[in-house]
Amino acid sequence: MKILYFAWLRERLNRGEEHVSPPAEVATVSDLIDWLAARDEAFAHAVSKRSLIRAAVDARLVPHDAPIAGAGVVALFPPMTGG
Amino acid sequence: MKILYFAWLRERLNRGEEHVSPPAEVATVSDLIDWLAARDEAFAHAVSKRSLIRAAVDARLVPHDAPIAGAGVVALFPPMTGG
Amino acid sequence: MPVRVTTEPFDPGAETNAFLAAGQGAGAAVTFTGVVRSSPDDPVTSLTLECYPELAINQLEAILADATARFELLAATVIHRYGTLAPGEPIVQVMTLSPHRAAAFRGAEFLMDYLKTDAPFWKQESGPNGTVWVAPRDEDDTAKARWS
Amino acid sequence: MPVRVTTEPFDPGAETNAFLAAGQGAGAAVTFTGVVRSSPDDPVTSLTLECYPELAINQLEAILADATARFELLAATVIHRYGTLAPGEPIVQVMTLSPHRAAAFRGAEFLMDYLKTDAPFWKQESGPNGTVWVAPRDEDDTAKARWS
Repeated sequence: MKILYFAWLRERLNRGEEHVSPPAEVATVSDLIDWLAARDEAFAHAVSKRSLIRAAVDARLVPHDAPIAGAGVVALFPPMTGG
Repeated sequence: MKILYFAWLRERLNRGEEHVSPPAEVATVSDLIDWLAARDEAFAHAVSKRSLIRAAVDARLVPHDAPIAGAGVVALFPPMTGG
Repeated sequence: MPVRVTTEPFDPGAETNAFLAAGQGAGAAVTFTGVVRSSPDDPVTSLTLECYPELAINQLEAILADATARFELLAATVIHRYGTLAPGEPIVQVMTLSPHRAAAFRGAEFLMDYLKTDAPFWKQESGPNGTVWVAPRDEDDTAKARWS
Repeated sequence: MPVRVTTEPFDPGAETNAFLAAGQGAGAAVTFTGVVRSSPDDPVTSLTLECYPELAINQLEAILADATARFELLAATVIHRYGTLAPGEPIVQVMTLSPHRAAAFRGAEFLMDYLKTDAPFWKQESGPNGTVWVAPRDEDDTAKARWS
């Protein structure tokens, strides 16, 4: 599974993407964030305010309770500021 | 004093402008319309619904009770449909 | 020239670009373009606009000054054609510039609502059944009334 | 192409003209153009937009479909740039076409309100004091909320 990071989340993690293989019990976006945070203190710190983290699964915007089973790409990013 | 007519008022009167010399007691736009109507049956008929007549004095939109003393040009026309 | 009343065709995109070029540093620009409408249900072969140019310029300048003050616009322009136009041809264009998009949108709508009822143009539509003066629409009075 | 997400500059007026040319017979077109803002009080030397293009295209297509249905638009287009832009350069343009001006205005505002909060772009402003990520504005959430 490929994870993408954007904007200040990308900067704080110092990477735009990574490949991870979470175990099967990591079922939702929320679970994935918890699992990534448990592995990496910098990540845990960057996502400590969960309400500031948005997610997309396979280029579809999803809520944190969305399933990630079978997902190829999960993206995590701050609130969008386009336009 | 020059009088201008526009749109269907111009068409119904069969003229776009005319020069008139109303007497001094013709003090307002409303007086002028009455005075013109008294002279000309076609005019009286065309302006019979007064709420459909708009007026400008010297290229300024005015209400019917506006004075016309000293005016060079009075314009009479139907509701505007621009844009 | 923020008010232009003309029988000459104008190029909507070129006008927008000139307007934007003059407003470097502002964030939000809105352009409204009204074109001669024609549809299979209601075919129009041409639209003729009659105009009283001196009054049109006075009225449009007053409407622009009002909009500019009310919405704190950085710039605003109105272009209005008259004469005989073919379907698809631009009749009117208003452009507004503001630091914020809400003001730019409000300003452009205000200008259109006012000029529909307060600018001395009269439309005459020609189609397969003849030529008729376009009647004023109650909606246009309603649209204008919401600003007061 | 009703959605375009690109690092290439675009020409606002040329886009408006192409949009109008495709919509002959409709009465009302609105173009909103957002440009990189800079002012003496708040000088910006450049604006960099980060983007997740695949998601941006999906989101913008969904927003366009929603606007088109909701306001019965005849056509609608969104162009959004990313990369590094100078003050005065166009960032975003939305265009709407409708038989009626109110729908064209409403549609363009709806598109702007939604894309401000729902399209995956992130702005970073550079000025004399350094480079900062632009914070989301509460007003943008408020603006979006009024449509629901």
